[in-house]
Amino acid sequence: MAADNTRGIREGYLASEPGKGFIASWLLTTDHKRIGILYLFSILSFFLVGVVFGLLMRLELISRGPTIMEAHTYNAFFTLHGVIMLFLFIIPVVPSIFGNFLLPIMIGARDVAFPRLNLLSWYFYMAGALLALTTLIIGPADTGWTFYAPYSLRTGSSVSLAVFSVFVLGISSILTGLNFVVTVHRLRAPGMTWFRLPLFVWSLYATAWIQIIATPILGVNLLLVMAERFFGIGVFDPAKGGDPILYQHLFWIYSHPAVYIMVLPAMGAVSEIVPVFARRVIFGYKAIAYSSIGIAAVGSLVWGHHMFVSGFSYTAAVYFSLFTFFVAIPSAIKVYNWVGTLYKGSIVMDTPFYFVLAFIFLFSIGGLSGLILGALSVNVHLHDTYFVVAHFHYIKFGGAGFGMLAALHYWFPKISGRMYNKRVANFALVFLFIGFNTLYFPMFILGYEGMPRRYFDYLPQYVLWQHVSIVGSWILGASIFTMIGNLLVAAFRGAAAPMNPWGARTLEWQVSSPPPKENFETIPEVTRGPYDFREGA
Amino acid sequence: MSKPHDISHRDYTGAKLGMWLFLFTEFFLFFGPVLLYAVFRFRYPHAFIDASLKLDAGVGALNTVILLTSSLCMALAITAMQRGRKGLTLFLLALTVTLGSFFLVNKYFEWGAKFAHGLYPGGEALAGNADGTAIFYGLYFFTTGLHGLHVLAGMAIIIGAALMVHEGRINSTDFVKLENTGLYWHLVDVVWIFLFPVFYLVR
Amino acid sequence: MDAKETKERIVGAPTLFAVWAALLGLTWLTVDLSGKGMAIFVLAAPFLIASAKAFLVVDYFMRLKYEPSIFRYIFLIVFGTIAVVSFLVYQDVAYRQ
Amino acid sequence: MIRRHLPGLVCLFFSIFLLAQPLCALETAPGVTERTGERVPLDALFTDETGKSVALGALLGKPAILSFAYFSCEDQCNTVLSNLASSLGRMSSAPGDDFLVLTVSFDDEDTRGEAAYKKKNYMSAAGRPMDEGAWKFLTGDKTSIEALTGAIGFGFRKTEKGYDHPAALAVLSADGRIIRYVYGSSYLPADLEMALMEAREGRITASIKKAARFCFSSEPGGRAYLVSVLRVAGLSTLVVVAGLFIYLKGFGRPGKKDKR
Repeated sequence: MAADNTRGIREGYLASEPGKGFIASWLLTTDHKRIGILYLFSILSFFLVGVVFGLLMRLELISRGPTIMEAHTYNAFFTLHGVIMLFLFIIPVVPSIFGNFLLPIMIGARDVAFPRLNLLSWYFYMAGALLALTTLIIGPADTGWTFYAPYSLRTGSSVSLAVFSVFVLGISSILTGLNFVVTVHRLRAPGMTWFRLPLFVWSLYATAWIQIIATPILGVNLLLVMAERFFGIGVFDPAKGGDPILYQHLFWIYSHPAVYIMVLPAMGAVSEIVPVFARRVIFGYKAIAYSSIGIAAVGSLVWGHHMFVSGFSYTAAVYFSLFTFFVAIPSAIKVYNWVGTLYKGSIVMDTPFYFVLAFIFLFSIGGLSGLILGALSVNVHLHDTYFVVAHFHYIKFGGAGFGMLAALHYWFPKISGRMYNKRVANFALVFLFIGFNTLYFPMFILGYEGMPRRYFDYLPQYVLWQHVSIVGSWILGASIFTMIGNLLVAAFRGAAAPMNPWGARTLEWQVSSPPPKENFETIPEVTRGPYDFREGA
Repeated sequence: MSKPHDISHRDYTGAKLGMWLFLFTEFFLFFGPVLLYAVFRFRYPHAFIDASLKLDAGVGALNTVILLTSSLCMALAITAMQRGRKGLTLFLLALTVTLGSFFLVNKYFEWGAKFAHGLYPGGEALAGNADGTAIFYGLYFFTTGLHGLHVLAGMAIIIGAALMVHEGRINSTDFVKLENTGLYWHLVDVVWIFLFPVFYLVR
Repeated sequence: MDAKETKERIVGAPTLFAVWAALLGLTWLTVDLSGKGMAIFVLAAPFLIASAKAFLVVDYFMRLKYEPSIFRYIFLIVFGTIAVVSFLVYQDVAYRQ
Repeated sequence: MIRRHLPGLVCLFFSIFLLAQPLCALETAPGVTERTGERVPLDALFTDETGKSVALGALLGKPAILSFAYFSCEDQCNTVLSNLASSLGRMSSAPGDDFLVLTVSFDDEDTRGEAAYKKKNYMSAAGRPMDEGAWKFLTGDKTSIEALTGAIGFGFRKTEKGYDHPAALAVLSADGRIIRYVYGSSYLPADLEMALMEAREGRITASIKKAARFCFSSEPGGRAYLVSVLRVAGLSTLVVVAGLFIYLKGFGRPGKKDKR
């Protein structure tokens, strides 16, 4: 292949597009790589805003009683922390940044199927994000991120605007998913058969399907809430014979699969990194590929287990328990296949791989605590305690968040054309890991002792673990800022990265770093699988 | 720079696949209220039947015929475009839009009659009602309103497509935009095909 | 590959008119039948007729009949999902009473 | 033309959402309309389980947890009361000494006899010694019930089979102001403890809004079946996980096959 690392960074896609100014060449671009960068910067900015909200919420608990904010401010903060972290960060992060940047290159295409639609979905994302932040200024919603009826119908705060912003974000998500499905179906390079697709592409493909199928249901549900607030159509209002539990159905039909929208792409990135650093073909390629589809399919049918406590029929609960049991199988398959790959691989230790190890460790704790929650919460009151908070932070931050950070450190040299300082990155990871566990592990203990979640105050007996957790939040915050600072410095001043620093075999590493404008001089002919590490392959 | 796998504007199948996927998200959008309708009809059978009897099935049937005919015009317009008959295409598109506006005018009078009787969410005839009648009308207005917005959007898109036909940007060799416009309009029709029995006929 | 696909099949006007006539006939039938017959029939008949009409529109007006088979599979996925989701919600609603 | 005005139109469209406020604020709906900071009617008369008629103001004097129920309720009210009882049993501050618990029936046909029966049951369910005065079960006539439920913002509605009503507690200060609400049908002792602490300090705070929890009179009782299904599913998952682990460890040896 003609591309090599002597092609400077200035000649790649990062150079200004001819005939456009600097700003226009970014804001009006249809290049999937540039759109990926737009997402990278916007999503990481919102992530930092969410982190700051989280740190402030922790800081409030440094002493008992109102310290830096009142109860209703705290309520508004956790709603915003939830909305930002879920809808602005963890749902779009991997598909929108890495999916946009890498999916076309990985399948050997010059761009996604609908480049202009792709730019439009970034604009929808930004519009939704700014609307969500506007609610902060005009009086934040205090319903929590679930907007449960009937509170969300009656409360005077800016629920309509918050709901509308989530609706707009949903449109963005649908358009991205639609684009990816068509791209994978239509634009694979010659020889790129379905079973030669990198596993990351498989996971994005499965995710895209969930986005297409589940998001419209959330959309119409939010439209119904707005219609309810403006016109009082009555479907969720018990005063008019409506049923608020139906809101929960429609909400969780989307929001449970959304958990898989968050986790699947991160798992895909991990499936990409593991074989590269184990230097062997991934164990059970087809099993992982099918398990992505399996998670997407079965995961769409288990929404009911969020509603066991809200007074719904137990006949339905039996079905949902059954499906919940089934969905554990494909997830377990993935973990065992990663471990199977590492087993007897010749492992190369390097920064992205450390992130993957942290991911597997934290995600396992998250999963196990979920089982504990299911099996024990009947006897011990764990519902609505800090235990739940710890559990979903281990799943979402420890799982999806660390998966995303692994992806960021793995593909950074390809995206920017420069290499970051690995020592600083490793150092930040170690402290992130320590800070994470110091922050969230005490929450398991607090939850077990009965500390209710979502409250700005606590009883004297919880002081110790609250303080440990707050110290953890400072370590976590400092290491996140160090990590992102390290990458920012590298993006502008780092040493030029070689074409293929990790020795990977997928297509994106066969083009220069950063990739040229249309990805490939000639569309490659694919003749082997994505994880073929045999010599001379 | 035209290579086999270039991002081709001629990937008709890709463009239509994208459009179909979009249409499916629209199906899901309407699936929500129809699901709620099914649930509440199960819960309040008598109120729903009584409320449904107050709707004029004749007007609903007339609107069905109007939309079906406009769909026919749209399909004929694509056939005409494929055969290169630009004038006929424009005429058929104009007819489609006109029929669409007839549908809306009809709907306007139908809604107006309900408003006159206080049968709307928050209206005096439904105030304090909790036996399911208010829900029926709530769903009726929500769903037909959402559908009406789609009719409006569809008409705007058809007018846009007609302008492109006029300018020659849609022509007998490159007409996938017209096909996708047609797909959207037919979706509006298919949704109505289901809404009509749901609200007017299941008694 | 592209050259072949752009040669789209033209659906002739007589076919479209025939489909239209069938649709009008079915509309007449469904209005005429409404409210008649047994309870189960009152529920089932309009939906069966509506499905038949929808398939006519989808197959001929929207030309699904002439598209690659992938389109049909996607169609099945969507309606399968709708069926399963309805079933599960029904499991809650029906047994709550 | 349109393109030039598009930003303006978009802003106009969004401004609708800023201006619009919910139109429906129905007071009689089953649900809680929060009236935090307001005072309950201290002169409202109720009958306690011994048959004595007392004004609400005379009963208070300490912070209080107020719960509503109707005594012929077969399912959810019992869940609410037995969960409340079990939380009372696990709290570190003592009911009676540090605070009071008031359960008011919102069905004006309930009698003091039923109240006494309920009281006996739930006092023993708490599993800790409490004085007679610690937990009062009150009945009253329509006017006092409506005065109290109206002041709390507790909306309920009579149906053919009973009542539809929300599941929530209100925590009152010693002088009868509403401190905050605790939603749901099960309560964390720490949550009640904190609300009472705020009541002692007279600090009015915001309630935690949780999933809507309603008691519809038509609900079937008993969820024991569901609980066992959940447990079986959880245990089988654990067994399968353990089994897979053992399988991989013992027989997997995946490296040998694929690596040539």
